[in-house]
Amino acid sequence: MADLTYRQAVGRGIAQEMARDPRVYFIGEDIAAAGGVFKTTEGLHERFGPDRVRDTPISEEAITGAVMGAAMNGLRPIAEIMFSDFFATCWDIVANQIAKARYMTDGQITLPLVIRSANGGGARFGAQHSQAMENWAMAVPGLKVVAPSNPRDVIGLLAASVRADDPVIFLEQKSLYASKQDVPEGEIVDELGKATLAREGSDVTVVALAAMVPRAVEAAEILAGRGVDVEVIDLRSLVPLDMTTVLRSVAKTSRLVTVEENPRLCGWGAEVTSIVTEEAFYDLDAPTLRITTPHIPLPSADTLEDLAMPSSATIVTQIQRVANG
Amino acid sequence: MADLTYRQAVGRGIAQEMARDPRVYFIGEDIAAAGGVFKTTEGLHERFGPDRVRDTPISEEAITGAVMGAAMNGLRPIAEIMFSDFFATCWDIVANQIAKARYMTDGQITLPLVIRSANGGGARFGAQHSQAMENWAMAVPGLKVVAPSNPRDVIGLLAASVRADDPVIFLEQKSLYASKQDVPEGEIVDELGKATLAREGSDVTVVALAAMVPRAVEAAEILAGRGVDVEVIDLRSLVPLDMTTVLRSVAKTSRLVTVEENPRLCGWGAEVTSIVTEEAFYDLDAPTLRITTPHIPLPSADTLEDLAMPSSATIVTQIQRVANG
Amino acid sequence: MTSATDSSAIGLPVPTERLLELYRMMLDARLFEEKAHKLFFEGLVKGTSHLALGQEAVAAGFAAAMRPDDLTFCTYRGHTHTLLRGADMAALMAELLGRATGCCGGKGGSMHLTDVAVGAMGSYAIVGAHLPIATGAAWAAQARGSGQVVVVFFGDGATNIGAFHEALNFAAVWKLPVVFVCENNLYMEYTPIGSVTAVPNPAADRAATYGLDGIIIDGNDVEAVYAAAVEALAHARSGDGPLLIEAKTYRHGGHSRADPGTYRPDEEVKAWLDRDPIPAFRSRLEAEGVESATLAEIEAASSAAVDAATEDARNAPFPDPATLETQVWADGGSRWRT
Amino acid sequence: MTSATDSSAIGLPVPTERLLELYRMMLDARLFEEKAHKLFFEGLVKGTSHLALGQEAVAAGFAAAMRPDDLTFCTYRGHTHTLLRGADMAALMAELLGRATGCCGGKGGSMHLTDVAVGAMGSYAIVGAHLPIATGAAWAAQARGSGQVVVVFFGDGATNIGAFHEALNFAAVWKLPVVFVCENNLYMEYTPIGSVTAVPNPAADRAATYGLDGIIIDGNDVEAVYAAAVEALAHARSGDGPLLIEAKTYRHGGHSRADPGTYRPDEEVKAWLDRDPIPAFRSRLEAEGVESATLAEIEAASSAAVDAATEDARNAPFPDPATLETQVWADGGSRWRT
Ligand SMILES: Cc1ncc(C[n+]2csc(CCOP(=O)(O)OP(=O)(O)O)c2C)c(N)n1
Ligand SMILES: Cc1ncc(C[n+]2csc(CCOP(=O)(O)OP(=O)(O)O)c2C)c(N)n1
Ligand SMILES: [Mg+2]
Ligand SMILES: [Mg+2]
Repeated sequence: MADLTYRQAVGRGIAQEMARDPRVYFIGEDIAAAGGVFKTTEGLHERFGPDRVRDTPISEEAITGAVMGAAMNGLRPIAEIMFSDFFATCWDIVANQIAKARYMTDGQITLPLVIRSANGGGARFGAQHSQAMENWAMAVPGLKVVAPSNPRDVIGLLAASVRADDPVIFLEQKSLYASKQDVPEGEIVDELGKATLAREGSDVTVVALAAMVPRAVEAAEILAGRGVDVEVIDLRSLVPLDMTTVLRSVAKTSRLVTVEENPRLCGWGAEVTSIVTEEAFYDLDAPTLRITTPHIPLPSADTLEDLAMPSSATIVTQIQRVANG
Repeated sequence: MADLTYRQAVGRGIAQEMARDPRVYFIGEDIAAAGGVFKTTEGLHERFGPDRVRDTPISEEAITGAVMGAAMNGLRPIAEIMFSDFFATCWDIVANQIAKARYMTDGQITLPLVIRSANGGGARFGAQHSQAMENWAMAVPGLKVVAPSNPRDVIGLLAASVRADDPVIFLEQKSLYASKQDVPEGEIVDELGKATLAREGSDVTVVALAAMVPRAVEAAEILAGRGVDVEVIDLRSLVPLDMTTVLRSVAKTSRLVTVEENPRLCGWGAEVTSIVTEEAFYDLDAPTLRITTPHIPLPSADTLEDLAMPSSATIVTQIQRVANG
Repeated sequence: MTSATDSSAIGLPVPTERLLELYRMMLDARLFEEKAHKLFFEGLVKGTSHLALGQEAVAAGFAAAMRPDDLTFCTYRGHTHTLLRGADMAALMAELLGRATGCCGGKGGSMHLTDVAVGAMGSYAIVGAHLPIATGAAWAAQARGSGQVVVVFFGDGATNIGAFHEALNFAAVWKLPVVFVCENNLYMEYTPIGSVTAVPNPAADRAATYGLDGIIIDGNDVEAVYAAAVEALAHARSGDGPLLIEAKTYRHGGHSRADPGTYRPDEEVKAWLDRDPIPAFRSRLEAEGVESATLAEIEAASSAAVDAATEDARNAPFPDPATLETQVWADGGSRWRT
Repeated sequence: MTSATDSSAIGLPVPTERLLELYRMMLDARLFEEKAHKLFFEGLVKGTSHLALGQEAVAAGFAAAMRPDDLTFCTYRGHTHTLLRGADMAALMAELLGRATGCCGGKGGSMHLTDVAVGAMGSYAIVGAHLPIATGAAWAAQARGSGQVVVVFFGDGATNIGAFHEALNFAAVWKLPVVFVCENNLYMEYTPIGSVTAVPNPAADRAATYGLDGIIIDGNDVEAVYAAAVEALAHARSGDGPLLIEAKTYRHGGHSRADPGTYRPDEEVKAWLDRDPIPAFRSRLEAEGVESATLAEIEAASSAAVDAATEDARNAPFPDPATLETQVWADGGSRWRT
């Protein structure tokens, strides 16, 4: 076991896969010589050489186009989009090309590629470097969407993403980069579409993702002291979406709360909630509840940004409404 | 009154606003001399001259950037993005710049602009020219999203959009362009955020948008013959979202069905459903139901495309499940 | 501006056999698309179709010069490019008609013809988007040392979109084996390219921005195209990096579907129809001594092939409804939940 | 390559008063940013900040040449550009500190300084995105006949993104009154621009692609910048269309935050520090006979202004939590439902 940061786990995950499979290449802005602006990819350039780990121009369409074309022609590439906000600059390649190529060609084209990106708020970077856009990706048929909440899962899910034969949008939550965990040595490989129980409980089901998982767990611990036993589900991937785990939990608790970092409208929380109210309506004993960032761009000032994103304190307050409902 | 197609209504709506306000300019690809690839804008170039109605290069970032910058400097411009799929090529300008400018500057920048586009399927154009992307726009804080279902509303809502001081994504449903309606002469101006009852009913609330409205009404007529009295709500705009009308209807019917053209995950139907199950849980007597296109890119073949999109027949079958539930 | 046509470099004169092959290719493309046009008006080709009638020499010249493992990327105006790489004609026709036997099972349609088995890596319907993708395929060729060259075709209008710029710079900096071929047919949909472009030659005049030579060729002269293609492929294959070629050509008809193309001046249309690449090349072949009977044989064969493909497609079944939800994912299905 | 500096055209020699103004502007910018840097390490400037230390001559030269109603668009590295258009220093400093009195009420932060009242139309943090937007503002100026010119600043790295290409072509074709100013400081974040760009001068070598002249200026010589700016503004204002200017310069520090910039060769850093635009210009002013006392007075005033602004900002309140949900819409609120 070694104490590993989420940031370091990214580098270890990429290295694990590059060492295993010579078809894995990695490109992006400042990811090679400089080791990445979040220092996630330090040492990869030295270890795997300048051909397999390569800096690009500031050309997000060229970067995402490059991994798409390369995946069509024998590589299993990884690209970094530095901040997930920049997906907007290459959304055509991601949403119209990568996501649709297999279907449009009836399976002739297979795209084993991963696009990693630093997602979400909390760093006081303002509205153009902070948004959580997991719901953008989830809304596009043909993309798998992964968002780990801890260092171990970064490695396991990154490995699963690289090994998947489908395009994966892999979102690393910025606010988690400094978080630490004891992670076993050796290869770690997970499966996509398997949620985990971050905390078992019997009174309320709380479904969370990425940075919202530790906050939900913290809230659950507080609520435990107040007699509310919360089950926290870490979704880990949005596509595939592990509804089996969610529905099983709701059958037990009869109460559903989702905690999303993304802005209010059309988030994954709405999707999960709607599936539950369609398929498990009679299991529910109280109104469903979605906790999200308000439907606003994120502000830069620290005091405002902290107010915007769901905190463990707001999660506690909100859950109490449902638990007593 | 005159019989007007949805297609013609677009041109009439633009003309109404351009004649009224000299600050209204209109740009896009092939919209001027050629009158638009869907023939929606015929005659505007002749009537308002080459300065106010102008063809652009194939440069969607330049087009959307142009209307943003122009709106910052005294115009009230309209841009056409020929097919809504192409929003992906300028999503950064739309979602990161236009949507966020006012908030980031704390109100210093006002963007009275409209971006119109032909949205949705049914024309056998395949996955890159057919998607319904209203949920993409709805998910981005700072964008208003309008999608009329009939010629009269095209004019009224377009006028409201042009007169709004906020950026509006105005989606014209491709499959409705040929539809006709008797429309009164003279100025028509509506308000954004006002849903209408396309059909009154007491047994089930069906919420629909754009091309799904006539299909839902057709389904309702069939169901009326089977003893199910369906209320059909035409949302007309997703932002602002008229939840007052929806909640009032659900209070009456106790049953909620949404009919969306967009693919399954994270659509507006999930949003509306989640709001209802949070705020009107105890009004509901049956599971909620979302009818959508499956979570797939749209196929080109006519037989497959027809199967993919919600038809009045599938709406009938699905609603019956809830009505009897 | 330099010319890519250096006859000595490619061992000109081109052998007669190859010339006849070029003739056959152009004819196949021409007759295939004329038939597609007819079927569109019969209501059998649904949605839309963008014909390259008049532009066949570009597709033929390049396809003839390519190695079987080289890769082609083209646009919605891609029937010809896909066909001439060797895709099965009946499968293409069936795709236009939305049939189960279509090359994409009916899911792609006219704008998305693809046949990966012959290196036709797809027809892309968002202007310019395939340039970065083709660049990526060339990167993989370089990385794997496969010796493949990627050829990507696009229109004049595509030169004003951002993806063009990003792809060209990227390919140039990484010295990737990709040949960018702009088919300048003077129009975007209905708007003349000259009215919205800052330079007269939308591709060639921009080559210097990427440290490349601006190459202009006569896109209606199939021999010139072939010669340029041979040279460009050799250049790219040898590791000398990308090339940007602007082929001047013209589409005989409108942009798509039922567009009659009336926005174009009559004299312009006439002048270009007079330069139709097929009769011009036919005359040249005759002048060079090819027997009329040989040509007539090719013509008959092309015509018969198109008829057979059409018959096949007309009789093909519609897609099994179950296929609606297949092939979103590599496991063949479309399930997004577990 | 032509030079924009034609001294006769702008009535050189520049009057001393204007020269002193340029000196003051550069000093204000320098001292403001040095203070911001200090406050970042004190933990008072949150998140990030991108300093233009060393690049002040570009911002000063242009700002001094602009008309009050002209419009500036800049990047996340935009403190200096915004300040020198006349934004209130205390409001900028407060914005960096996330305070209620910030120019954007704390919502923008370092990367989004904006003061519309003085024509500072925003700092944009997505590379290249503001080029099309600035182009649009120039379109409105043309349409309204306002006589305004738009000046848009961007880095060398921005020349490889699609938006650059689209904006330049669009502005050129419509002959819009916009001056594109590339501040080539040799680096993107940590990667040298030369390693990812197909031409040596990333902006100037691309001008021909838009039918423009490639103009290179010494971005560390404030007089040269000012002269080029006067000429460029006159050109654009007279309806002759856009210009693309590449100013060669260098950032003294790292890219952002705590980056020490160690990826840069020592000799390179040293050579450019020796060419610091401020002491160089000070010496020139002294050589031209400006009294030391006059300069010292300016220096003291700048320093006092920065101190006062800092004090102000430090003491300013944090934003009212209620403002979190204001100003999404023109009605001042953020309600998305009715
Ligand atoms: C990004 C984008 N914008 C607009 C369109 C609509 N469109 C399809 S073809 C076309 C014209 C393209 O012209 P050109 O590149 O010259 O190719 P050609 O059709 O002449 O072969 C346009 C505007 C599109 N498909 N993609
Ligand atoms: C589209 C996009 N890609 C990447 C980034 C991250 N990024 C911010 S600044 C920067 C370097 C920009 O370099 P340059 O244009 O030379 O400007 P400079 O920072 O040197 O002033 C990068 C890559 C971004 N903000 N936007
Ligand atoms: Mg063309
Ligand atoms: Mg730079």
